[in-house]
Amino acid sequence: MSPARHVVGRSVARSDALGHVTGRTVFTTDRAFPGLLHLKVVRSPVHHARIRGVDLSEAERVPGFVRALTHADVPHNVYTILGLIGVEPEEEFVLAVDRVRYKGEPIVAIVAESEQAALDAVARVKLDLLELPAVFDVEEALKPGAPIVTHWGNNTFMYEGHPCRRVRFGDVEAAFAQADHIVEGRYDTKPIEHAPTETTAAIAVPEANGRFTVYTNTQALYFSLDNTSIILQVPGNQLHFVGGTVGGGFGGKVDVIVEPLATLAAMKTNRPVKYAFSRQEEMQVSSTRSAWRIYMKDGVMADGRLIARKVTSYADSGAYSRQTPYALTKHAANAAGPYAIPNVSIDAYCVFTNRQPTSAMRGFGITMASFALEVQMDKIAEVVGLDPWAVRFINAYHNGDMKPHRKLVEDATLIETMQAAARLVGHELPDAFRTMTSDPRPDRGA
Amino acid sequence: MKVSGSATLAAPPEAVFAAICDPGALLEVIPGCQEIHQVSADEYRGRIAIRLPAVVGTYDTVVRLVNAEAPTSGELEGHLVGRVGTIGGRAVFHLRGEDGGTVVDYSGTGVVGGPLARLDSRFLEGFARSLVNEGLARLGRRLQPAAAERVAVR
Amino acid sequence: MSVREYLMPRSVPEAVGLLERHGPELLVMAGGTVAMPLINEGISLPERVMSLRHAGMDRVERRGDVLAIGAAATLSRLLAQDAVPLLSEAARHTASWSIRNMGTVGGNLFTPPPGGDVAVALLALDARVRLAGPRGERDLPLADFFTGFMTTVLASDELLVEITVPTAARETAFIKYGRKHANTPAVVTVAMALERRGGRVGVARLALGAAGPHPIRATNAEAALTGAILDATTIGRAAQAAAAECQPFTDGIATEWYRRRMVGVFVRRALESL
Amino acid sequence: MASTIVTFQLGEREVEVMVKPMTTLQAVLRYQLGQTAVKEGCRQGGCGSCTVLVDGEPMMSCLLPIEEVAGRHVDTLQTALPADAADPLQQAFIAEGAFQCGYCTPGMLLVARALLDRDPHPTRDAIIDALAGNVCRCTGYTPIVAAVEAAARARGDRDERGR
Repeated sequence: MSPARHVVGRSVARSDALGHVTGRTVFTTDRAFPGLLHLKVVRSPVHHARIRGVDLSEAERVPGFVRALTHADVPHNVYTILGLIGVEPEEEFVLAVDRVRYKGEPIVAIVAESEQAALDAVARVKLDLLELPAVFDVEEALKPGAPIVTHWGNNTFMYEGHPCRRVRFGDVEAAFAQADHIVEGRYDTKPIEHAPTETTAAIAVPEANGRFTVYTNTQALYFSLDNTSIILQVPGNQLHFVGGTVGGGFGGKVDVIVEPLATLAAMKTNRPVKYAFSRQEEMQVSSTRSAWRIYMKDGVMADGRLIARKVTSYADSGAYSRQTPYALTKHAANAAGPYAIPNVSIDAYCVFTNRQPTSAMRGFGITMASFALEVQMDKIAEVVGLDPWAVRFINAYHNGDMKPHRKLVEDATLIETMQAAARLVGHELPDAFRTMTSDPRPDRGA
Repeated sequence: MKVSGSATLAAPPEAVFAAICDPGALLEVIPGCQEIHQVSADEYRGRIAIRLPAVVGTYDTVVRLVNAEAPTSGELEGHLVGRVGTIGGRAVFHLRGEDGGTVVDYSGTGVVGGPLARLDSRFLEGFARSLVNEGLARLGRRLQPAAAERVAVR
Repeated sequence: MSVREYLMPRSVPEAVGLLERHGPELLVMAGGTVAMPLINEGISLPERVMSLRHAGMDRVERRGDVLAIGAAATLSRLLAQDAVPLLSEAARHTASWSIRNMGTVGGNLFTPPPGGDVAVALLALDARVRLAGPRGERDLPLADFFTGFMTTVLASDELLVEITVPTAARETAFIKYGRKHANTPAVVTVAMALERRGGRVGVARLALGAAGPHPIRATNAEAALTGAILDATTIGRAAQAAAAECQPFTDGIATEWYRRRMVGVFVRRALESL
Repeated sequence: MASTIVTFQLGEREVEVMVKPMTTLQAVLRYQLGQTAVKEGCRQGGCGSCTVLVDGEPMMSCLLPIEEVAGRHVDTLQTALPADAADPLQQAFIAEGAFQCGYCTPGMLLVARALLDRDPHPTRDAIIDALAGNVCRCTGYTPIVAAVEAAARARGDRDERGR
């Protein structure tokens, strides 16, 4: 290896550092185009309503108004984010048809000569809405008689015919009967907005060769291209997506919300079109991390061994799926934690409510499980009267263990990580834990 | 949008009820009311100027008194249309005499449309409650000028 | 309709005249820290906007035994003055450097809770406000200025032009408790000004922010202090009274329950700091 | 609707712009004068990414109608600090890794510059107070504060050498 490649242990300036400290880094909306049009969206002012009418007549008279886009203008009017990874059903409309399911859901897009003209026209669109009862709590949404958010008749995502993602391993009820202690907990978390400093934005530019160049700050360039291609029903080779520096994403810029409409507007007007979220849109309309409610019940022996764990989790997907059904699958695979528990039962529900849709954010599905299960570990330590470190070493999984969702543990590092952490914080570990390794357990040899 | 509250006015229920049905009185007691006229037995049209901090506008207003049970209760149905949005709603009020005065209990719900709907609902509800309370305080002063300080608004 | 006209009157009478001419649809703006965000978002859609920055109302000066603060004086100017230390302290804990360079003292009186920290300090200092309109001027105590949440006694054709504060020295304390170190809405704000005579509290002023529909005086707590010796018992009684009489609310910053308890805690700490 | 003409000083040069009434300084700088170092994080005065210096004082350009800067001196990152990043402040930001996405960096640098111009050796608390109006979602602020401290030290060293 050449000396120039030796970077481990050294500070290396980022490749984009010079641009950042001189203001020369080009972000999506820093680009200027002659004749640029601005797109703004008319959004639902209520959480749940039937759309009885949309009156554009006054908006059309605003000086600078160019055109409006409604659901009828969108060739394939459904987001296909999950479809791209083979998950059905597709249910979120690009522009609402006859119903809105969350406050802020897009109904009409307005394209105008200036941003102010677009805002003025948006203010003049008259909506005739019949407000419907709304539901905002995951368990309320599952009760009989709750307002139904989805088009398929209940408020959960269906996993192969089941209303939840399930894991069954051993026999939890039998194990609870044998356990010395039962430790239970309920854990609630709130939605979290990624709040990137740069808001979500795209500029679509028609080119002379009939293609469209789309400048976007998406975190998932080809995801965005594929989605746009399907929604607009144009071959992917007509779209040239240009990404680059993203002004903060954290998972919040993978949802493909602005590119399809910006590109459609550019196609309809044959002019460059910019669709950038305002800060309010970024906070209230872009996806957040889901709110979660997690119930855990653990069966524990007096020596600290966890022999059973039952988890019932509800993730609030908001009004639409986006990537949250996938979060529940990840959650179900991780809710037992990095611990070897012989009996596990997990029911993980992806629940629809009339809240802002939720989606990806840094370890979504797993971080909330970790929060709940690590608090459980501390509670267990308290109940059995052991050091919290001890409870974790005693239950830590080893290579060769079988995880509840039937994957063999292959690269366990929990024990070694805890040993390193103990050294860093100056915590003395007993010899048994200090010398423990993640190697396969001798009693579980081939 | 939901607003409810209660106020005590220093006048008997009959006088309070009559004032609520009197356009002249309403012009004086609705904060920001620029004009109001009666178009039928139970319908009023007018113009109200609202100055929220930084959000200004005048609203063409239609108010109907429905289910009136003088002098104990009534229901107001209203619609305001302005440049920065629309507000449509209903409010129920109950009057009961107490120590020569009147206790007014009110509760209303409204649907806000247009740009105004993008304001935090806490601001709109708080502001609406302020306006109703101020209006009732003014009504109290109008009905019983000498006892203005007895008006207690909760 | 986009903004047609941005008016920049050069004097108070000119500003009053413009307001009278254009009526209640004229958006009056001082530092722009409240109005501009709403205009940028397309929530406020004014046709005409009047700036108060050039109308000769931006000075902070001593006038006899009062500090006269122009309604359009920036919060940075308030921070820089030293005639009334409590006001510098309040300004220091309001917003951020850039916003203090723009936001005004007058504008702060129109900022709804949990904003409006300077107004809380002004209330504790027995400030008065001067209003100008086509019928002339009037001067009233700040305590009588607020009528409700985002409502004041200001008539639709009047402008707030000046705030005056006595410069007489009092024992003062200001605590803003927020979720962040700086630039944050208040969980609660406490401002107080006391005078002690012969070991007993003579005059007590205790104002609270984010504890009512507008900055409020905790008059029961003031009564508990007046005439008493400022010992642990008195302090406890005043803190309890303030917590009982305040009218806090729930928002994204804190719950009503939490705010009420924090009023008690911070009134106690403010009194203990004297 | 009549346009309005405003003249002001941008860095070293005098500029004249013709825009609709009440266009923000931010929009004028970004879309007419090529000052894209002025960012657009919130347009509510809440993030500080659009910070400019007006007569040396930091302000949020998203909250300033263009009419308000007539005859005044405006600096952006592009006019206030060198394009080759030779300023110790820029060097300190690079050395400390005081950014990830970079969107807040122009605002942070301008506030830091205004602070160091007033107070060449600020305390850590003074630095935190000065930067409190500027939001960063990536770094957790620690390296930014460290960079300003380092820049102040570097400046001090230079002052020493100059004597």
